[in-house]
Amino acid sequence: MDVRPQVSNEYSEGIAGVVERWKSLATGLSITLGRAMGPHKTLSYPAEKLPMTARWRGSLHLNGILGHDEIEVVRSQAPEYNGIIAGLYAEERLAPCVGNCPANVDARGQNYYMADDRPVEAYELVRERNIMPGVLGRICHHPCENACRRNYYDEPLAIRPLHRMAYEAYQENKPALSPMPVTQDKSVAIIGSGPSGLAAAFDLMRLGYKVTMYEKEAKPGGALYSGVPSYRLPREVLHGEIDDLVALGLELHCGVEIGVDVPIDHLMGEFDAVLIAVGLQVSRLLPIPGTDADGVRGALEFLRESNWKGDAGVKGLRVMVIGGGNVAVDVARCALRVGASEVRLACLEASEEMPCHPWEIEEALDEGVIAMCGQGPEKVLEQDGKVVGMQLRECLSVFDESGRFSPKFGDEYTTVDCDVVVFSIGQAPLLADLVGGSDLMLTDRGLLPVDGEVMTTDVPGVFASGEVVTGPGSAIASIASGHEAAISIDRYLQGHDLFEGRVARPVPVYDRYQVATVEGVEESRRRVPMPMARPEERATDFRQVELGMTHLEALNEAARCLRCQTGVCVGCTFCARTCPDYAISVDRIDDPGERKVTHYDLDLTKCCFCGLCAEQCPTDALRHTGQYELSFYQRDLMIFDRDEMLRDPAGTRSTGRDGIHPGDSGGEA
Amino acid sequence: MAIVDRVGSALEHGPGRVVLSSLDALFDWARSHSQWVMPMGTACCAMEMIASFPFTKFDSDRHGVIPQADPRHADVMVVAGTITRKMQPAVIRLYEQMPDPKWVIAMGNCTVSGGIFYYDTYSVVRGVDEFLPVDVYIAGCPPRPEAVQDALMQLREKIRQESIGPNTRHVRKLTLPGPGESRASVEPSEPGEVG
Amino acid sequence: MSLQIEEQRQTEGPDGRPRQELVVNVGPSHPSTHGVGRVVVHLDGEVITKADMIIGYLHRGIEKMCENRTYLQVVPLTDRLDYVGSMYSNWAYCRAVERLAAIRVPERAEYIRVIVAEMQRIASHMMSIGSAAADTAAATLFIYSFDERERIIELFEELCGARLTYNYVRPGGVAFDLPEGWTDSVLEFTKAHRKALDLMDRMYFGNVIARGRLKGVAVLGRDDAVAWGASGPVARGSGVDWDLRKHDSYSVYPRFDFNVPIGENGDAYDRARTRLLECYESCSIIEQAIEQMPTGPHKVEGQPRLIMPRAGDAYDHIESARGSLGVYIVADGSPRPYRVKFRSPAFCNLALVPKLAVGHTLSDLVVVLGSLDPVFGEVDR
Amino acid sequence: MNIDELRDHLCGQYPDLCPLFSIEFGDGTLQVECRGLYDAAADLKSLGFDMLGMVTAVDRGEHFEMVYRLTSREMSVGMFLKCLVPRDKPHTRSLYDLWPAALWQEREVYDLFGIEFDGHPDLRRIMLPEDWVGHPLRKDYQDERIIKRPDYI
Amino acid sequence: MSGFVGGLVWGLAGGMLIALATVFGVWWERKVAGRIHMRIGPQTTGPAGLLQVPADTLKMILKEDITPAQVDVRVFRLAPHIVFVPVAMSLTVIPFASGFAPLNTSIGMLFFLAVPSLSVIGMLLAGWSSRNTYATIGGLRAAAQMISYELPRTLSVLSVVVLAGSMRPLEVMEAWRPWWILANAIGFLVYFISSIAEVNSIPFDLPQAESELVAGYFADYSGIRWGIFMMTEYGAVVAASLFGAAVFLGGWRWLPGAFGVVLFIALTLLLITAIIFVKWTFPRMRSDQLMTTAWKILTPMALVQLVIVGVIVPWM
Repeated sequence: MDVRPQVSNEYSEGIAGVVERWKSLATGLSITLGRAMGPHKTLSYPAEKLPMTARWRGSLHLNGILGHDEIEVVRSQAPEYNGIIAGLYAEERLAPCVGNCPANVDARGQNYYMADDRPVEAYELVRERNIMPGVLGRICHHPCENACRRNYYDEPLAIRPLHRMAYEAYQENKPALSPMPVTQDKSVAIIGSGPSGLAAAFDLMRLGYKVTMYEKEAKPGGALYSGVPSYRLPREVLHGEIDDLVALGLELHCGVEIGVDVPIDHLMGEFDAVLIAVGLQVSRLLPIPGTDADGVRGALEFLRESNWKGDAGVKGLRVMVIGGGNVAVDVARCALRVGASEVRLACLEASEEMPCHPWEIEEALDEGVIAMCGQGPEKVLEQDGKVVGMQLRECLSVFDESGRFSPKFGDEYTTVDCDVVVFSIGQAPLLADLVGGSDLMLTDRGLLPVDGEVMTTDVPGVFASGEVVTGPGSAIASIASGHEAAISIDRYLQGHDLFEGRVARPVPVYDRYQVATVEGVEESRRRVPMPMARPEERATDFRQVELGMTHLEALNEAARCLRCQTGVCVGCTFCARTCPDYAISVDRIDDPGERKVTHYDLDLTKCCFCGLCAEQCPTDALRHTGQYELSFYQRDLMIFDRDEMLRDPAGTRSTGRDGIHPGDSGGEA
Repeated sequence: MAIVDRVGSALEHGPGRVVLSSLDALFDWARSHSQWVMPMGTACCAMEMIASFPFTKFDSDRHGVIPQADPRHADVMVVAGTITRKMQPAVIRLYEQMPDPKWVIAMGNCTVSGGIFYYDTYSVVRGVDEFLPVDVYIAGCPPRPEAVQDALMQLREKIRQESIGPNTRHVRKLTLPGPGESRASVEPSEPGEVG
Repeated sequence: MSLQIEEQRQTEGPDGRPRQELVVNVGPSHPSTHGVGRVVVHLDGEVITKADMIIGYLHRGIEKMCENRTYLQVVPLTDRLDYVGSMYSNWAYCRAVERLAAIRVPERAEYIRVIVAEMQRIASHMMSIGSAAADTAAATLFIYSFDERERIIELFEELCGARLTYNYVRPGGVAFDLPEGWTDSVLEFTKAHRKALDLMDRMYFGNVIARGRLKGVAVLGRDDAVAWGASGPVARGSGVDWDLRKHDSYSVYPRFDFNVPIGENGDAYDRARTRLLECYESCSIIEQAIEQMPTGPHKVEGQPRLIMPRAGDAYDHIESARGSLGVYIVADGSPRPYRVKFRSPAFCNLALVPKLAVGHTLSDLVVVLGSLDPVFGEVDR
Repeated sequence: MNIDELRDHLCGQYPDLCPLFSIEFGDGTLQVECRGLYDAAADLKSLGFDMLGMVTAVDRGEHFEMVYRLTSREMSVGMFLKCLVPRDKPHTRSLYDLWPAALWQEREVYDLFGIEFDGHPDLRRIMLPEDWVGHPLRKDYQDERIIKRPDYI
Repeated sequence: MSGFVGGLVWGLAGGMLIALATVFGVWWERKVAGRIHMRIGPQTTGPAGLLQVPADTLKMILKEDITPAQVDVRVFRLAPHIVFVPVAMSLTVIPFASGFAPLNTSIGMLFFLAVPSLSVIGMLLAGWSSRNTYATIGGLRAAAQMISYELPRTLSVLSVVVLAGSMRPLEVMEAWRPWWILANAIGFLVYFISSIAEVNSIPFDLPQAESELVAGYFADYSGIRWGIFMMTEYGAVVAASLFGAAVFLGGWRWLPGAFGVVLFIALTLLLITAIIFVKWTFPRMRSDQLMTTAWKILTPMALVQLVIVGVIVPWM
């Protein structure tokens, strides 16, 4: 029933008007009498106090402060790790960088140790999750930095270079490595020494299993050794870290090809569990005319030859690379280094939509690679069996509106003459001889049927992980699937059920911020730039491209970390910058080993309780309390210093320092 | 007031002290339980001050606090809201019109220190204590009505310590704890020492 | 004008004979000047012959302050402008910034803004009807209307954590999403509020003494209202059919159907009654908005920390409880506005006092002030 | 009179206005010299702009820019009227007799910017006390009482 | 008791009764007003706030008693007493119990109505002497209002006198009959409204208009001097209610002996509460409204009442 206004604006005339007038006096009295009879709605203040709503913006307090509280670091055995990460995410204490990394590397913990000049502990902490900090510090595509909250303020943390700095500092004062104790009677065989195999091996060794690894190549490392060129990943770093793993108790047999030298059934019988981590061996070619001509190469073979022998037989020739992914860019840059006279790269996507990482294609273009974007391969021109050119067709769009890969081609053709064509449009595993004779079955397309979540194949006791399961992806993604496989193997060997009580890795969603512009930002907040070798000089040989930071630069960079969601204030001063009344003044000591926020003064007389600071505080340290009784006798007590800010947030009174008892109301009720 | 002062100073010395303390107790009880407030509301704090005086939800009439628009009839002046340079003479004049004993409560950050209008303004007085003796400061922008009632009760504590004897104050020995130590411990005080 | 003014003045009356006028100073701190206005009134007996309105006692120079704050830091300042209705003060400023920086606000945020602004309009009208009634000594009506306002303040406290200065509407959306079950308590409120409005209507506006006090006082003609730039209930009380929500529609208002109450003879009674009838309309707008509110983000994704709009200027206005509240911002590309001007409806409405007060008695002066419903934070800026 | 007729009329009268003059979205601007302000305002009033919303000034460094916001009720559209006023001895014609709404707004502009309005009934300070020296909203206003907020964002 | 000593004793008793009435009246009004506003009213000082008003009075005694500089000192100091004494005197003629009225004069009814109008002079003097524009306006309004409301009040009481045939309150009470309530209904209504005007309660409180003249004629008084004005106001309320309950509602005539007096007190309390309800419900009248109600509404009603009493009743 919708109450409409019934009172008319004018009284009626004559006697009726007089009656209405006296009636209006009577209605007035009856309303007040009615209200007087009703219950009172008063809050008898000192005795009963209103509970504050969850969002009430009372006086501010700090949950913790650097130098007074410790930063929590996420360390645990593999099986419990996902549970801890999911718990942190549920309580909103998971930093965006840790959450966004496929392997949930505790980058926040690493920055904390690096800032305190404890690189060895930083290295060991990171190694627990990404096995080879030195390697990953050079080749990882750092999803952590994309999620870093500092993007919103100025520039993200240089987390990947800090992995590398931790590795270099670790090498200088490396502790003696002794094999981990074997506490379980069960043993595990791992086929393939790629990143996922090594990750599973490391986890299982920490759980006390006896791990034996077989690698068919002469040197371990899998795709890292064969696929990644040495100007991005020097060989001694890769093999150094794998040697550390061997020193930790990994039994490694190189040059043994399972399925050929040793049948897989033999392994299945001898070991309690077998993990197939062989990765992708063969590059796919396109079914277009002319691919059988001489001079058409696959990407992986080309990379293997250029990486191992330093010469892929293209000296002085013109090379055309087909494909837009990271592997294609590596092929192009290797081609330059092994003496190709001219290297072109053709990909379907437009220049800004290329699947490879933006900084990769930039470095390649600097070094002289010519990119031809939006061009699809049509056919290989050949003359008596030898490649002489390549016909490309203009590609309008790559994905249809629902996001599926269905390229639409225009009708404009361009022909490019070249001597060698390298196809880098996809890779496939080579499993035929590996599983020959065993009861492992392959699908019609030559793939292993694997349950993506628990990494089991159809044969009990045989697991698979890495790119053979997930398809072409990043090194850190393979490592993540290696961890999952280790968890499954551990559950299988302990006899637990694979699914029951298993926590999947949470895929966190964070507020998406626009990357801040950096002009006008003072120097101390900027990111330490990673020095690069000059393009023309680095294009000629396989020496390391990124030259690495100095030790002091690493410490400064680590000090920039905001320690998101730890509830410990690191003195990042963004609350002071956001405050409209300039009521907060913060300063901190940054020298390593003595990292402290020395002063944190909130001038309560200037604070306008608008909540802007607490909203954007990256570490959730600055929070509003439910305290609203803010009466003081002296004005200088109203400036809360560091200790006053760390007061207990409960109760309704902010401070009892001038004789007023917190919690009680002064006068008797 | 004059008669009371003469009685107070007469009783101060010698045996009269016991009478003085009991008289003080009575007078302080009367003054602290009947605080008639002169609402000096200018800006947003005035809205919360209205809410905290005799209104339905936060009823300060329960503590004997009535708003009196006329300065002559009020004891406590609650200054609420930004005091600008143009308003300052009016506030001073109203304060002088109030009969003794009078107290001042500075409600809200604008009156305590200019609050959000501390920087970049040319016409705001940064804190009422530049020209008024303030007894209780309330932080908040605006403070909750309960905070105003709490301040009035803190003022009660302060009034309890006053005496009609010119140089006697029943200052309770307040040991102010350092940060982190236990909160203030209050022992009963004897009259006589000057606060 | 300094505080000291002479008490009596010699002037000639209309027939030329010397006449002694009493000069009364309804000073900056007075229970019924709705804040810190001051009226120097020349009385012939009890009839006002000349009224000079002096304002500026709460002039804090907010427009000068805005020039040294970033666009986000100005939002808490707009709370302190019209402190009886800070929600729509935020909204007016945010609309101007969004027009300047070409920010597109998501649907849900627009609906939340409408709900919150309409609730704030009800709270502001309750304050203005109540304090105008308190000027004519009906303190009980002030307490009942303030109790209604308290219900809204509790809802806002649950929504954004503050009782009066919300800092809730931000450029690009709103600060937080609605808490659980908040909309149900709002619907309960609107039902109970209609009953309370009817009760107040019968108690005060029906009362013969109140009608005697309000009717025929401070009559403002239609074209005078337009010429003097009056807006909101003050203009609509005199029959000017101009409501920005309806006639210069913005945000999602075109999707709601509500009518705009118009007064007939433009006196204090019609203005106050228009405010009360507007509360009915606001209740129905809130109910329609809650019904049609979509789900989705409550603020625009990817908002930069420092908004840096292109150089240029933008003006946008909304229908606040006092009239058309406009904000004019000039930007120079830096994170701080170059100039911000708040077009305050209360300031323009208050300019009518010298014109309306002449010919009435002193006790009518407070009714005139009450019916124009000034809030001096917004008048003096 | 609807919006298009208004546009043609204005384009006809002020030739330099035409290329990008849009009125629909309420940001149409008519820039005139100081001398022609009063006539332009009178002309606009006759065209249907019966409400003067806002009168303000912007300190553009070497001169002040007077900004008037006019609203037409029957066309329900708003428009800017701007003119530049020199910085030394700034004065312009008051629009009080076209729209009485300008009375207090021009007093405020005089008070905070120091722009004189000829023909204004009682031009005195409205916001600041009588004895105030200087006009605060000017960019070059010096006042030792102002404490600047540190440049810290 | 000889005349002078008796007058002194009963005057003091009247003063003490007003003091007691104020203590109880203020507490009762703040409690009832609280209930009207859905709040509690005085609660923390003493049990249910009973000690609240003694605390207020004691505090007011201790307040500094300011005599402003520009004030005509002697008149300023005298005014509160001129206002207080008439009201105290008017209490002495009220018939409290059967056969007992402190001052049993033959013209008691006229005495009760005439003497309080003297306090108008006090208000005028207070307003004029404090040389403050608000106070002066307050004083002038008080004068205009009191005079114009004397007439309907007297006429309404006259109708009772006509019925009772005597001006001596005790005799009027003796002659009181239950059906008089019906006969004098209009008269009681006029008496009630005009006594609210005499007392300067809300619908008619132009002299001390809280929201216009801030505090009307006692704007410049502070401390106990202002307290006397407050006591006078509450004393007048009690006096009007006592007289109304006695003369119009029969007071102690309903029940014999002590119970009658208790019922009489209850009726007075009921009238006081009614005045409080009227005070907190209605807005304030403008001076021209005030005059029209007095001359155009109340006086004709009183005359109609006189006609009823004078003509119809004897005819019936």
